[in-house]
Amino acid sequence: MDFMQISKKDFQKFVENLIQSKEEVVGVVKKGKHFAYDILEKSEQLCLDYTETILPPKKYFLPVEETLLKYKTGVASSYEATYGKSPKVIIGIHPGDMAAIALLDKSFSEGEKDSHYLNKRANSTLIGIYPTQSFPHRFSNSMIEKDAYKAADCFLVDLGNDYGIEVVTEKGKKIASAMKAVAGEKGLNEKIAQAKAKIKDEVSMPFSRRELSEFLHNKETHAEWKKRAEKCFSCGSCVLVCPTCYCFDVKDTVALSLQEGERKRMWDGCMLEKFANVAGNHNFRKLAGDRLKHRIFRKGKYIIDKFGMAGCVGCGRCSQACVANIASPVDIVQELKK
Amino acid sequence: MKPKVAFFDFACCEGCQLQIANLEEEILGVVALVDLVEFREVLTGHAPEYDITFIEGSITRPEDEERLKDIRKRSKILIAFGACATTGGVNKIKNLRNLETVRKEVYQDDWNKPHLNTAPTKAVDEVVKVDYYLHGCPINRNEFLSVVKDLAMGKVPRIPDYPVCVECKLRENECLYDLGKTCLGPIARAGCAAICPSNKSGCEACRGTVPNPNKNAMHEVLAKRNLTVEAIIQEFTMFAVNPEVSK
Amino acid sequence: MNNDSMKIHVHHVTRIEGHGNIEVDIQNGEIRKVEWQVPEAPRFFEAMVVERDCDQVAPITSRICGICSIGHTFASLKATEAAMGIQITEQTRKLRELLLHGETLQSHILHVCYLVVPDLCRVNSVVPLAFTHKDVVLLVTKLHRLANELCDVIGGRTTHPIRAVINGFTMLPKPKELESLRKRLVESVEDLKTLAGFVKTIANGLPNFVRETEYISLADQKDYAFYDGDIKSSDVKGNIPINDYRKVTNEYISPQSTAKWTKYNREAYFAGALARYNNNYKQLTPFSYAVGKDLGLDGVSYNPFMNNVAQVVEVVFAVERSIQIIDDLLGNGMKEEDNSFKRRAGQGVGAVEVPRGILFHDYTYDEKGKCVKANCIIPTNQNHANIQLDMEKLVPEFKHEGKDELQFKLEMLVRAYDPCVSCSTHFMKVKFI
Amino acid sequence: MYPEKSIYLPQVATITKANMMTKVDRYFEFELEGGKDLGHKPGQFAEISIPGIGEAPISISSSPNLKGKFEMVIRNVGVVTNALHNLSVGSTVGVRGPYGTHFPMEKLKGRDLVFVSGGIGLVPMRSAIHYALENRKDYGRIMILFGARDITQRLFVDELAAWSKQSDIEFLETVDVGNPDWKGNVGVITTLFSKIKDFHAANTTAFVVGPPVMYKFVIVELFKMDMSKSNIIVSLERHMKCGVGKCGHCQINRVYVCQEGPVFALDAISELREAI
Ligand SMILES: Cc1cc2nc3c(=O)[nH]c(=O)nc-3n(C[C@H](O)[C@H](O)[C@H](O)COP(=O)(O)OP(=O)(O)OC[C@H]3O[C@@H](n4cnc5c(N)ncnc54)[C@H](O)[C@@H]3O)c2cc1C
Ligand code: SF4
Ligand code: SF4
Ligand code: SF4
Repeated sequence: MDFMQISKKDFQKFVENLIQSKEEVVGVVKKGKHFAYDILEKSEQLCLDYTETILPPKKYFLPVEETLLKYKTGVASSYEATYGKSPKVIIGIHPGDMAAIALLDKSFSEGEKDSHYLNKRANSTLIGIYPTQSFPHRFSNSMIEKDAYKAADCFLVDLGNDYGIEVVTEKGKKIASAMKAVAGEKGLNEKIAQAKAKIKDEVSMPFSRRELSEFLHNKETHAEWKKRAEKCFSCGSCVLVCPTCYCFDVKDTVALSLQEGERKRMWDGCMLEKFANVAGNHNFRKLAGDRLKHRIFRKGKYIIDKFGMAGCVGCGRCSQACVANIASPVDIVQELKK
Repeated sequence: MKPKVAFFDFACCEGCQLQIANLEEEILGVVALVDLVEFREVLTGHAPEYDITFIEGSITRPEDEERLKDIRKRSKILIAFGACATTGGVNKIKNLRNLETVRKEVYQDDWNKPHLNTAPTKAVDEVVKVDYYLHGCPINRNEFLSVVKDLAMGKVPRIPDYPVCVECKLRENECLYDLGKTCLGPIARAGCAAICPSNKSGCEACRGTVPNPNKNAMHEVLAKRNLTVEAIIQEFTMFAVNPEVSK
Repeated sequence: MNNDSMKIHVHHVTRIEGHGNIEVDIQNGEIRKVEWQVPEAPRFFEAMVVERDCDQVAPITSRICGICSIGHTFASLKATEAAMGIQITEQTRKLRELLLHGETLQSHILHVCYLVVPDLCRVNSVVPLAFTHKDVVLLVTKLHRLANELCDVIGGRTTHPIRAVINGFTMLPKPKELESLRKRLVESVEDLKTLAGFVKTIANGLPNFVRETEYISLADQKDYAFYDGDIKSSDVKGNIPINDYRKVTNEYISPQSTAKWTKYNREAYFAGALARYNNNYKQLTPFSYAVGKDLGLDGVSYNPFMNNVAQVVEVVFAVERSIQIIDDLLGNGMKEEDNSFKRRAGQGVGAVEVPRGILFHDYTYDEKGKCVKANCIIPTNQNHANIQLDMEKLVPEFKHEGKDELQFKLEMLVRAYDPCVSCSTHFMKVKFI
Repeated sequence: MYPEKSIYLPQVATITKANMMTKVDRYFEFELEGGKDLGHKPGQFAEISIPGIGEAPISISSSPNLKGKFEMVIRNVGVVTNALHNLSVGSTVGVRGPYGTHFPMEKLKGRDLVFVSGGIGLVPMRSAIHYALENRKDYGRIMILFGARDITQRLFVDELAAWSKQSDIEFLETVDVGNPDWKGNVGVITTLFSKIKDFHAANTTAFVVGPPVMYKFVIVELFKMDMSKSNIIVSLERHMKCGVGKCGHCQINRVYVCQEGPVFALDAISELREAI
């Protein structure tokens, strides 16, 4: 990993140039009292000291709704695959979200390769940033280990007037040189390390992820699931905002002419009541408690066991999004520990 | 053969039929798919039988029940169209109060005249069998189009059974609870693209609730926001969706 | 066919909003019965808002009518604000006026083009016109779409606005949205000229029928009144404050029908586009006035069918005014405003001009902001008596044309008023024969 | 690097035969374009789709040895299945797959096999039964237990009749609800087990496929007969969208049914609480 640096002013200039070059550039912008990833129209919009965005950046690789195939109705030979576009550069991804993208990369390339996702991923350069604002629900430090570096092309670290840059990949190198970032002065990597070390989460998972997976073993019958589920709306907010969730539904739509149409996939969520419903109205995960448990096991055990990666990256979005205030993985684990 | 389609209205504001006119050019696509045979608000004409009938409005008088039953007999598929039809809509607010008081308040001395009689408001499925529901006050035009397309293709239309929060999240809205407001999104049926929260206004559940609304949890959440029990009941009964929700 | 004896029974007049029946009975030249009836189910809105928190009152009363939902919302908000002594900002007032013009556009275009033009072309609906007059239909849908989008952008929805609340808006349009609206409104002026040209080719189908009556609308010193103003009657000098609306509406029980009708200085009065035009036409823009003149409306008219032409005039006016308001809003820059307010006890009246005429809401609240009493007087209700009197004059004048033609003219007359029957029936007395 | 061919892109198959087997179940024979083989193994499934309607996972019911075509039986329960029922011979559909795990027929050479299927569970089972019968000498006893709700629900009635007559098959059948025309067993499928004589648990592999409620009871019965978990193979159905381990719908605890299933050895899933 190379270390470079750039003044904040020059970085903004770089962003402005990028926008002017007519490439689609995405960054974090203010949305009311909150934040969201959006296409940048001016470099001033970019907001790098944000708390957390409402939705994670995965929406650019696994869009909320995405056309997979186009066809003429009734004509099976007319299926034709479509691959959407993704932004050229995404700026400002927190390490947790970066680790989540690494997990999605893994899942969509493992076994049958999902080129709809992978094609978009290959097209984008990801510029991460270490957070400077505290977010009361975040616990990334205790979850992600080094996973973020499996997806990031480079990371920015706020050093006051400058950004330190950790250059991770070839793409990262290219974009750093496009920024005219300079090779770090001596001691830059220590400075970066110090700045990173200063970032503390306000909450933390009481386990390492390996320990978490082991801890959850045999917790299926804990009374907590049922108790907590009494407050659950099965509204799906916790999974819809989650950067590591990638469940989807598939639907055929047709034009008003009924002559042509599209097969689309759209985000779905395992917390929704009918998620595991099959014909005959048999529901394999009928109780809210079972769904809540499935979510936490998936985040805290199944994915860790399967990929050796964090199934939850501690971004804290679910805790923020849950109107019932019951979704926080940390709270749940604390409760299970009692 | 194009399916014969009819629209009928009962007690309502006719805002849902208006959404058909609001389809603009697309209405031409619709009339290419179906044969509009009866639609009093936009065309002059009648037919004896229908393949698909849309019923707008709620049922508030005995004679309307008879009219509806007759329409049902002549319809292959009957669709409750809009909140008044699917749940009773705002018209059901009337049921929450004493009917005699209500009648006196509006008609004063004449309240007891026979033709001003009113029965408790009913949703369409409280009178006849309903095949499909197009919820909303008013209905969502895109949902209407997709139901028409589905039926024209012989597909069973799928009406959302998940809460408004889903669509609200997909639109990346700021949650109203994070802005200090309240919202029925967690228990309300989706399909509207979360239009109210997207306009920074709490969902009023005009599409009724999801099949298993967690009403106790909703109560608890609203009470935590310092809403009195009375205010909570008012929230729940704006569209009188499910009077027992407030119990 | 014997023109001396005929029975007309139109069950549920089509292409109007709501249900209305026409009954005519002529025996050997003697007109025994001419009746305009409304069999719509009563809906009890005034009782529904009682006991409700003020926040819920406008969303509920908006559901009185899908076509005038924006107007009902504003009459309701104005009444509530008057009751609680809330002063809205200039920005809110402008946005509301703009949204109200959106509704006028929506409703008038729909009414004239989708519901009346088929009459003039003698077809049963707009659908056949899509084949015979495709260009015109596409033009109309384009204008109608623009009107709807205006309502979407300002109110959050075409019908039953979401953003308009007590003391302001939950959300403001983005400057970009306003700019794009403005651009399209400007472009639509050409379309309006084309449309007016088309209407001119068929306007001779409007019957030549005159009956002078009293014309009642809002009037405002500054402007051709829609959102603000006092009450004006063509029979009275000077304006009447809206708080005195009951003096004007004078609800009474008609002996021949049990509907609650209204009258002021005569047996009946006219509310709606023609009333506004007759009372305020001097405040029109030159272009909107000229469009009316070209279609045969040049100053005060006593032909109720001319209501449709007045609507065309108002479409043009609404487009012009909307452009101006958007310029003002963009020029001043839009600001997020605090729309919180204090609940208090009080009584207040709100009046606005909706497409079909003057509309009044009157509420009383307790100190917690709970509604204890409500009264709404809807334009269509105010017009029923006038429709009845028009019919009584029209039947003898046109009965020689035969049953079919007479029936057609009567239906057309009803449609000319663009009645919004479902609105009016929450306190309509209904008679079944 | 990308796009590689989309994993959601189907091939084209033509319906070459179709007939109703019960009121709700329709038999289909399909041929892929160019007479290709689907290349499946017994127990696998494929995603069948109609453009404009949608896609559904359906088990392949024929043996891999049936060359140039494959068979399915589809129950009309919803949008896609209903549309499939309305297609006529000669129509085309989309096919993706084969997907999923299969019955390990190779590994079971020399063993006794007992096939226990309820209702439409016979459909995936049939491909394994056919395969075993085609390679009859490779296996010991072949026992087929089939239960239907009533006589109108029986599938492949000709084959059932043939099996019942075949001397190298022990065929047992029952219906839950009897009928005067029915001379056979009446009762749930577990009542058939007592009729098996000289059962050698250690040398037998059991296959179980049926409606969700059936598994628990059948497995208890097999345990009573001393069968070990490792010798019981089940095929499970779940809500499934993509068929390729992405969409999450078919997950049973940590397991994706479309990847590690639908065919599982019972011991491999016994710690999965949601499995059965
Ligand atoms: C591995 C596997 C093998 C199968 N083999 C067969 C077979 O051989 N024959 C057969 O008739 N059926 C089989 N099924 C079941 C079949 O896939 C479903 O009945 C079908 O997908 C329903 O689709 P639909 O569009 O007709 O119904 P829908 O209208 O989509 O839905 C009807 C009901 O089925 C549920 N459902 C929707 N999609 C699925 C889905 N993809 N999987 C399961 N349930 C769903 C819905 O929640 C709803 O409750 C199999 C399923 C799996 C997973
Ligand atoms: S489970 Fe919650 S904290 Fe963990 S990654 Fe998902 S949204 Fe973030
Ligand atoms: S845990 Fe919270 S956010 Fe998740 S489904 Fe339940 S109520 Fe909704
Ligand atoms: S605003 Fe309402 S609908 Fe949206 S997420 Fe919050 S509670 Fe759910």
